[in-house]
Amino acid sequence: MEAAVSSGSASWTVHTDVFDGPLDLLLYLVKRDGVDVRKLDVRRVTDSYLAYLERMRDLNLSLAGDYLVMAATLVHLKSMELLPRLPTVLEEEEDPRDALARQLQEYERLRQAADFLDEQPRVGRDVYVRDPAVIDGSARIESGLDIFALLDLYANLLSARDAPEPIVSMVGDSGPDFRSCCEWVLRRLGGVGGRGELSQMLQSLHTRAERVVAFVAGLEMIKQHWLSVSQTGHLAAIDLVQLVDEDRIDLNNLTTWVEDGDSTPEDENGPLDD
Amino acid sequence: MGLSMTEHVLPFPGRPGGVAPEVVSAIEALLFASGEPINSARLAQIIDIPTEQVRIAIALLQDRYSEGRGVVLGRVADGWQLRTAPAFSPLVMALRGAKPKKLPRPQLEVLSSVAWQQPVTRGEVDRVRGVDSGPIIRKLLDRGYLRVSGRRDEPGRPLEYRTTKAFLTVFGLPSLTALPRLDERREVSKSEE
Amino acid sequence: MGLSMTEHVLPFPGRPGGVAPEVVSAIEALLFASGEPINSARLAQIIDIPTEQVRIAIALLQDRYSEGRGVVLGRVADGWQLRTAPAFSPLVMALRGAKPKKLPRPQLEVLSSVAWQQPVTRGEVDRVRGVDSGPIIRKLLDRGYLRVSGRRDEPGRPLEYRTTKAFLTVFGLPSLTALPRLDERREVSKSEE
Repeated sequence: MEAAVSSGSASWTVHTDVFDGPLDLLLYLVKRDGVDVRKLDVRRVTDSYLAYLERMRDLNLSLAGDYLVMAATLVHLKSMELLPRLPTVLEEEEDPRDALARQLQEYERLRQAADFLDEQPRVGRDVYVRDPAVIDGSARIESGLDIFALLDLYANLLSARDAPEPIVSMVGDSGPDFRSCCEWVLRRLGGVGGRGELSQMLQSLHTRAERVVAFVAGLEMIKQHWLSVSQTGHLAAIDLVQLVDEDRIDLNNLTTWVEDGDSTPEDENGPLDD
Repeated sequence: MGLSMTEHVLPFPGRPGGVAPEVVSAIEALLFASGEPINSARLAQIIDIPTEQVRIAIALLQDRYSEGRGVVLGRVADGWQLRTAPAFSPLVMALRGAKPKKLPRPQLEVLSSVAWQQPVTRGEVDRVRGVDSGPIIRKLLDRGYLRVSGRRDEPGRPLEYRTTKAFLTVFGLPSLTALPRLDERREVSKSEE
Repeated sequence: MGLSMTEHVLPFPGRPGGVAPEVVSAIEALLFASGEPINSARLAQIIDIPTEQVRIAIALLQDRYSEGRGVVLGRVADGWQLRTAPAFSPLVMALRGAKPKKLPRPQLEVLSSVAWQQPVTRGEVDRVRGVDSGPIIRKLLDRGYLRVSGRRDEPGRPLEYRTTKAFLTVFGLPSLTALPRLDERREVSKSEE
């Protein structure tokens, strides 16, 4: 965002996204005013800083809290300069102005470091390597794995575990059967070309048993090439697409998993229909 | 393409049959970065030179990338492509084959529940995942990411599993204490563009 | 690598400092096919030759892929990598119809802060930058430029971060010791990758 403001004799162009935080702004003001970073002129820089914030406010630009904290610090330092030095201040204690000056110097060095990195010939910007896919993003899958991605996965497992179990459990109920789960998946996809995201589909089921059997049903139908499966990235959503018309799908042909060999017809639109 | 030019003609781009060395290098860079075959017309268009110049430069590059070299310039599908010489394909395959493969999601799931809960029994992993994890635990034992660490003192005395050093290596962790905690996940992923 | 060898020594592999031309070509093929940096030890292992031979061959290849060429052989991330010469990046981008990959300034700052001070905690990065760096650290972890390297032995045991091999590769740095010393900054900790 950029805004040009005219105020009195001075004309300003404010690049609000140029500043990466209060230290960045402060460094800019110190340099603009030609002040030595090591001998910070607190009064001058405080006035400049507050004036700048004022202008930002006039432009209705929202400021992150960090900027206001820095403003408070600066005002505090300025007030210390205006007051006579209190005798209770210990000699050994570092002058807070020096501490701020030191912080600014350190930040300036960080910017030097960032400049150095930015000047290096960078893959994808200045130089190209063969098969660039290996470098960015997927590099970790090849040469090492992302522990935070693994943690996300674990957290998802934990939250899925909270899925409510059915309140009513009938005696002799053998749980969801495979065939009706296949049919449920097909209904959700809704014909050739129909799409669905696997985990979303499974989450709409009420019990874990249903989710598991429906999941396996999906896998089996992928194996039969009735559905296609795609994933845009490592741990990304898994999309199912129905490839074959329902007329050409013969669920009786599925032998996997159907251990007892019979499906219960009255279940076809039964417990899985939400 | 019967040009039998040698590189000493390079400094005389004005001379018929000559071409500036930068043009040759530009084409080399483009063919290297592309991976796919590029035809002469396209090269001429990108570098903004006459197609005739591209033809001369290609002839020079063919001399450079020829018999006996590890990389050769070949005519493929109406274009030009840099490829590894066929003689070295067994070596290239050895290099590729050594790359660690991507772990399938079920294995990642089991690995995650062992990593954060260890020591853990198969029953506990099954409960978290909601499916039988036996075969996957076996795969992870084979891959060397899990190990049996003992038996749980409960009915049936089930085996307990822990992650191995190989697990730490592949995730780039110095030790198990470096595993991020669930609250740290929230800390770092507080999303804000 | 101060070898000033020319290719006419190639046919005499028996001679000290000599190397069979097939070895040079094999390394060329492997570097071309890999895309990623490969170190000398790995090359020696795949081709099954002494590392010394690899060093000689690399020196010859460096002569071949040098100044003025479209493709150069660079020392990157403790290994060797073929990459296009920077002069031709506008042409490569035109070919791919791609824009240069951006790395926003905040990400560069956080990356610098980690690169020069590693291992570093989030708190330390926050303090130097004066703003919350959590979301940016997460982005850099996602991009594969940073990794968790352990925990600091202090209250709360915060995670420590280091840069990765991908960081060195993308910035074309031979190693962390190639980072220049910034005036008055405390010494760059020696890395044991």
